[in-house]
Amino acid sequence: MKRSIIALAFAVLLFPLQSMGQAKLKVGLMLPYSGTYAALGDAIEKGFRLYLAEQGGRIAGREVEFVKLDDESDPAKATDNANKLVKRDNVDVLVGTVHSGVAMAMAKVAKDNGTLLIIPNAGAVAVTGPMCAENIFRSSFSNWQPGYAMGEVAAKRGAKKVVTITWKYAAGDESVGGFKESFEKAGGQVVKELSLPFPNVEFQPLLTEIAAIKPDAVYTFFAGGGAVKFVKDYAAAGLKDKIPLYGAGFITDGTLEAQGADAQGLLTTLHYGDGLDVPKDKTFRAAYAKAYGAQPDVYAVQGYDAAQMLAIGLNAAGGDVSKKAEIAKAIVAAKIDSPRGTFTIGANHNPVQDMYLRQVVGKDNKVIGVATPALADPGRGCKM
Amino acid sequence: MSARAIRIAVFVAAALALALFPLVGGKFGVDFVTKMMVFAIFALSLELLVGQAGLVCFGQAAFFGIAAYATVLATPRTGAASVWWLLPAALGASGLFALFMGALSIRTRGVYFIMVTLAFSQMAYYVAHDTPLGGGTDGIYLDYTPALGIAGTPLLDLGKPWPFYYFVLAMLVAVFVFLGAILRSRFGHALAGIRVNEQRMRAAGFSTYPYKLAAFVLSGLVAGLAGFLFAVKDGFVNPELMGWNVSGTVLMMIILGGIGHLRGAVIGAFAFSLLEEFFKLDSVFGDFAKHWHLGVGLAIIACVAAMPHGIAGGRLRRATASNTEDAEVHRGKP
Amino acid sequence: MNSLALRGERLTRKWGGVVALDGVSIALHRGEIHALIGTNGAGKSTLVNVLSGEIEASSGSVELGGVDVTRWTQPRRARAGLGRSYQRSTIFPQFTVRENCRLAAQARFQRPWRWWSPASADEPTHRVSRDVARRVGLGEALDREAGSLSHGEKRQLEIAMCLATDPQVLLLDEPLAGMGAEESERMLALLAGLREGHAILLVEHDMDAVFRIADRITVLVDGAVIASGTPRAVRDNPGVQTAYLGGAA
Amino acid sequence: MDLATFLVQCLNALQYGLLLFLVASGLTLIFGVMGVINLAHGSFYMLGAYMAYALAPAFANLGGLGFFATLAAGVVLAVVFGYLLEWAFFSFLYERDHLQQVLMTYGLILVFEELRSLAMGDDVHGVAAPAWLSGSIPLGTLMAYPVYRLFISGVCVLLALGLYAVISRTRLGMMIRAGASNREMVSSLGVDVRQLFRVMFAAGVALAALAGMLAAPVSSVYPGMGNQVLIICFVVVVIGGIGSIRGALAAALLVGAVDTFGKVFFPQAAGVLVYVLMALVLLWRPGGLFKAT
Repeated sequence: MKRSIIALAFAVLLFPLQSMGQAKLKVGLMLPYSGTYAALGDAIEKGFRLYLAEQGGRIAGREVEFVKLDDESDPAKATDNANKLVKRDNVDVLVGTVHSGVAMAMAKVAKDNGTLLIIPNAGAVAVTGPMCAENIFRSSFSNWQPGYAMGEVAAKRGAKKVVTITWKYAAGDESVGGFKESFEKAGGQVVKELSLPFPNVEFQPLLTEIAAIKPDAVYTFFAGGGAVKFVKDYAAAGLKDKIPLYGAGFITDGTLEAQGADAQGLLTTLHYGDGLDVPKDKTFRAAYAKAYGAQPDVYAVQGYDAAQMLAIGLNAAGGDVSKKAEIAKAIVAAKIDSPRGTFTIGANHNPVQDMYLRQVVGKDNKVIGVATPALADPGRGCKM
Repeated sequence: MSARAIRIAVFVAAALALALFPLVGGKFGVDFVTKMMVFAIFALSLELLVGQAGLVCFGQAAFFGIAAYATVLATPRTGAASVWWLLPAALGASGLFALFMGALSIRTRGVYFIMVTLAFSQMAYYVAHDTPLGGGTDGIYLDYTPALGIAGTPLLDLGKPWPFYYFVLAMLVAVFVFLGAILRSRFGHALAGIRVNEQRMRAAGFSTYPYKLAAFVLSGLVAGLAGFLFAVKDGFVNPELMGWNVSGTVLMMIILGGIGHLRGAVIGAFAFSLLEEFFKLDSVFGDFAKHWHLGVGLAIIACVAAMPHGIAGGRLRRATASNTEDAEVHRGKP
Repeated sequence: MNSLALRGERLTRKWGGVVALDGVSIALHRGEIHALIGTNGAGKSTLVNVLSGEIEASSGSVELGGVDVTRWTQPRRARAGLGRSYQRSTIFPQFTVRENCRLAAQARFQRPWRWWSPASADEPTHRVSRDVARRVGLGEALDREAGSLSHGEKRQLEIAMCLATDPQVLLLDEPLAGMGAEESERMLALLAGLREGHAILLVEHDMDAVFRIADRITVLVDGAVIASGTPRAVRDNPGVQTAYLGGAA
Repeated sequence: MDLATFLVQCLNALQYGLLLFLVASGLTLIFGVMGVINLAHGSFYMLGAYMAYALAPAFANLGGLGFFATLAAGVVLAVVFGYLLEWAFFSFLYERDHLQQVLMTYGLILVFEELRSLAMGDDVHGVAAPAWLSGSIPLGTLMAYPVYRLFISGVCVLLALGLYAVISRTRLGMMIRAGASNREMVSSLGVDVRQLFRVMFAAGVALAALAGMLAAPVSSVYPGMGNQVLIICFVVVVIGGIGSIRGALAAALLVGAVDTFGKVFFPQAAGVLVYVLMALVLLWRPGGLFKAT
């Protein structure tokens, strides 16, 4: 027993050390490869690798080596996992992840160790707010952004009284917060904020409540399985054609196949969509389809842009990850040529980007306009 | 050498090995062993309940998480808190919850007890999960590492890996010795009696409920210590710390190490962490490493199936025999 | 001096629709062995369980040393001097004989909060365990593991553990069950020696033994007392003869 | 809240409670009769939902009957699966202590989740309700109640009545009742206990899977869906009393009501209310509302 434990200890602690010693650029991909978000992690990695392939497998002249780690979307293990990449595998860059709680833990580790971190999805406001740091970047969005954009849209479309509904969790609260901020600034009123525990999906009582309140519109933030069910329940409760449903883009992203007819015509806001008139998007989609035999989604774009941001920063620093100030300066100064359209990185290291208004048509989230151009997250509490 | 002398020698050798490890362990190694030691303390708390008192608690994560949250929430926004009052505060929180949870769940037995403890820990989970107090689902940061000092003079900087490592090691040794003393004391013997045959203990005149409740609260306190250390180590807490897979994991640890003695909990905590890492090694399992849960699951099933008399031997079975006492009264002689 | 130690009054216990005990009254006196006999299923064990507080009576009352203890829990009754043994051996097999006795004795001097002092260093409980082990004839076996004892020795240990709690009343559930002739003799001698200073309720199947040792006998049939009195009176009771002893007596 | 809204909320509570009952009844039977704590029960619910998703295309050409064909095929598969599972993994667990049962079934959860991931992927899938059930009944100007939810409630009520009839009227039911209060007694009745257990277990799996299949169109199918149901079903079983079908029904309806109205009136505390209810019941009656004695 004891001997086998010691053998295991050697295997676990020493195995990964074998591949050390070259000047390769080590990129630690800490993404969900199992569980609910596995598909998202997969898309992010594919996007990242696509950009790398376009660059001939090198960033700033250095060959790239990946160290992959499944974060299981489990925040309880997140600090350990991030530490493993930083301290055991000595990665030069951390890339990850999808789950906000895990990303929060990663940000803490990155901040403590000074490791460069690029977040390719998780929208936790705190990461580019109070937790912001010179070496922490995001290639996706903050939860606040799509909500804020939709608040303006809802007000413009004449809604006065709105009910919001979301899971009682940080991402939902932040999204609703963004919506409320712009909507009430434009003179509207959020008459009731409904919520239910994450990831509970028994929406029926809340839908009954909505029907009783009779608001002008409903704003919602759900994702994944909850998004599918909410849209279906909303239609089944007979509300779809009577009270417009507005949502942050995730309610119809990657879920349209499951939602079917019930999602048709829904309006959502996000920084990406289908039918964008952006040349870069067309080449990106073609390349992605050729490489992987599937259409890319917003997560693939975020992975792709994470790689781009890394390249911009490292090129400016001559491939030296320790020159954090130069990396940050270059990334903040850059105009990033993304499939979502050109965007920049704000002072708090969150993208400043156009938020698109999209409508569900068939199996597409068709872009029908820009809801808010060049929207920047306020980065409240960020001191850099 | 007597068996007792050998046990003490092994204990001292293990503690020494752990004390010397940072010299060779490297940054990650120190981190990893720190984590395993925290979990060893956590596993010891459950061993006290499951192995010594015969109470199969499936909600141990609640104490761990509550203390971790209390550590973060009690730290002032403006600066570091002193360990001298932060640790008691964290332990107080987990101990109080253990008192509440134990008072209710010890009224039940067997399968019921397992389910009730699980449900109560889920309740704690949902409180952290659904209220903005602790940052909701995203969790919350510990902004300042607690300060350990005497009369204003700092003793150890717990924010640095090495000092923290030794702090955790000292705690582990202290808990081990403390629990060892408890088990040898009259209280420990009474617990053992209750585990083996509660009915007989009642017939002898032991009110078993307060004994079990005391064990439950004590276990909650020790788990709380582990939670406090975890919060300080990571500087970040999240509701998932109270999730039921954390309870399941720690249960797995003590079983892997062997139930019925304290060293089993420590060995199990180390072995389980290593095993988990092993199943995740890309270099061994390649692409299949991402389905490492399957490996763990099959290992567990094989483990149960391969040991017909139970990993715990007959001890726990007898512990639950008293649960069917009522039924036997029916059956025996109506 | 009033020698009444334990009294059960009109005790009834129902399981759903089944009446296990039907208004049973019984009185145990110090210095007497009171045997309880009856066929299987007559309610003997239920009566012992109700008296000791292990199960609640549906109705009726229990008095211990003149105090109404009907609402008391079993541990409380035990601490007040009501000891019992079980039909099946309920010793702690991994413990030594000494530990078994010590654990029972500990019920008297609990003080569980003294966590720093090892149980093995506790003098009062040690003294008690040595005494009771010697008294039941296990003085030589103090450090043997209880699981390794012979059947008869286990039953003796069972009695020793009862004694360790310093009871005034002993409820003994079939202490002779499964014993060989020689072992039975030893146990009967032991029980006879315990008569002094204790009130003993002896549930037993072995009729020869019962009629030899008992001062008083109560006969249960279908949960009710059909006869109670001296061995002679019970033996001569026609109801008992037909219901229980058959033509044998 | 006006009366109409209140009534609709009651309907919501009823429907949710009935669905919970379906899952919890299997769980309580397996607990009560076989004395096995089965953490993997939620996995059977998930299995059912995924079967509804995977089998539907096979019966699509049957039109309106296709839905029932899917249900029937799913139940048959679930019974076979449960029977084999009992034989392979559970038959030797009865003699083991609870700790080992917890372990084994915890291991099974991990295995089931990974197998699901390997076989079906990690995507969220929707399952269409049959066309003739997919409408809504308009109530007042804005409200409408989905027909499919009424259908679920109807099926659950029928099943509950069926279960009640089986348990109170048949020989099998008598054995189940006897087993729940006293396991050893059943074997003394001259029953082949192994066979009884195997049938019971298969029935429990089928009930959970059926619940999963029925729920699939309203809940969609997604990874980890089983574990969520499992814990709430534990609460139901604890409140109702282990082994009691009546208790499971009462407790499920109670939990459904507390959850539904909790969400509306105390959204901040909705997640905790059910557990508070459990704590209160435990205080009052440690053995649950309908302790099987």
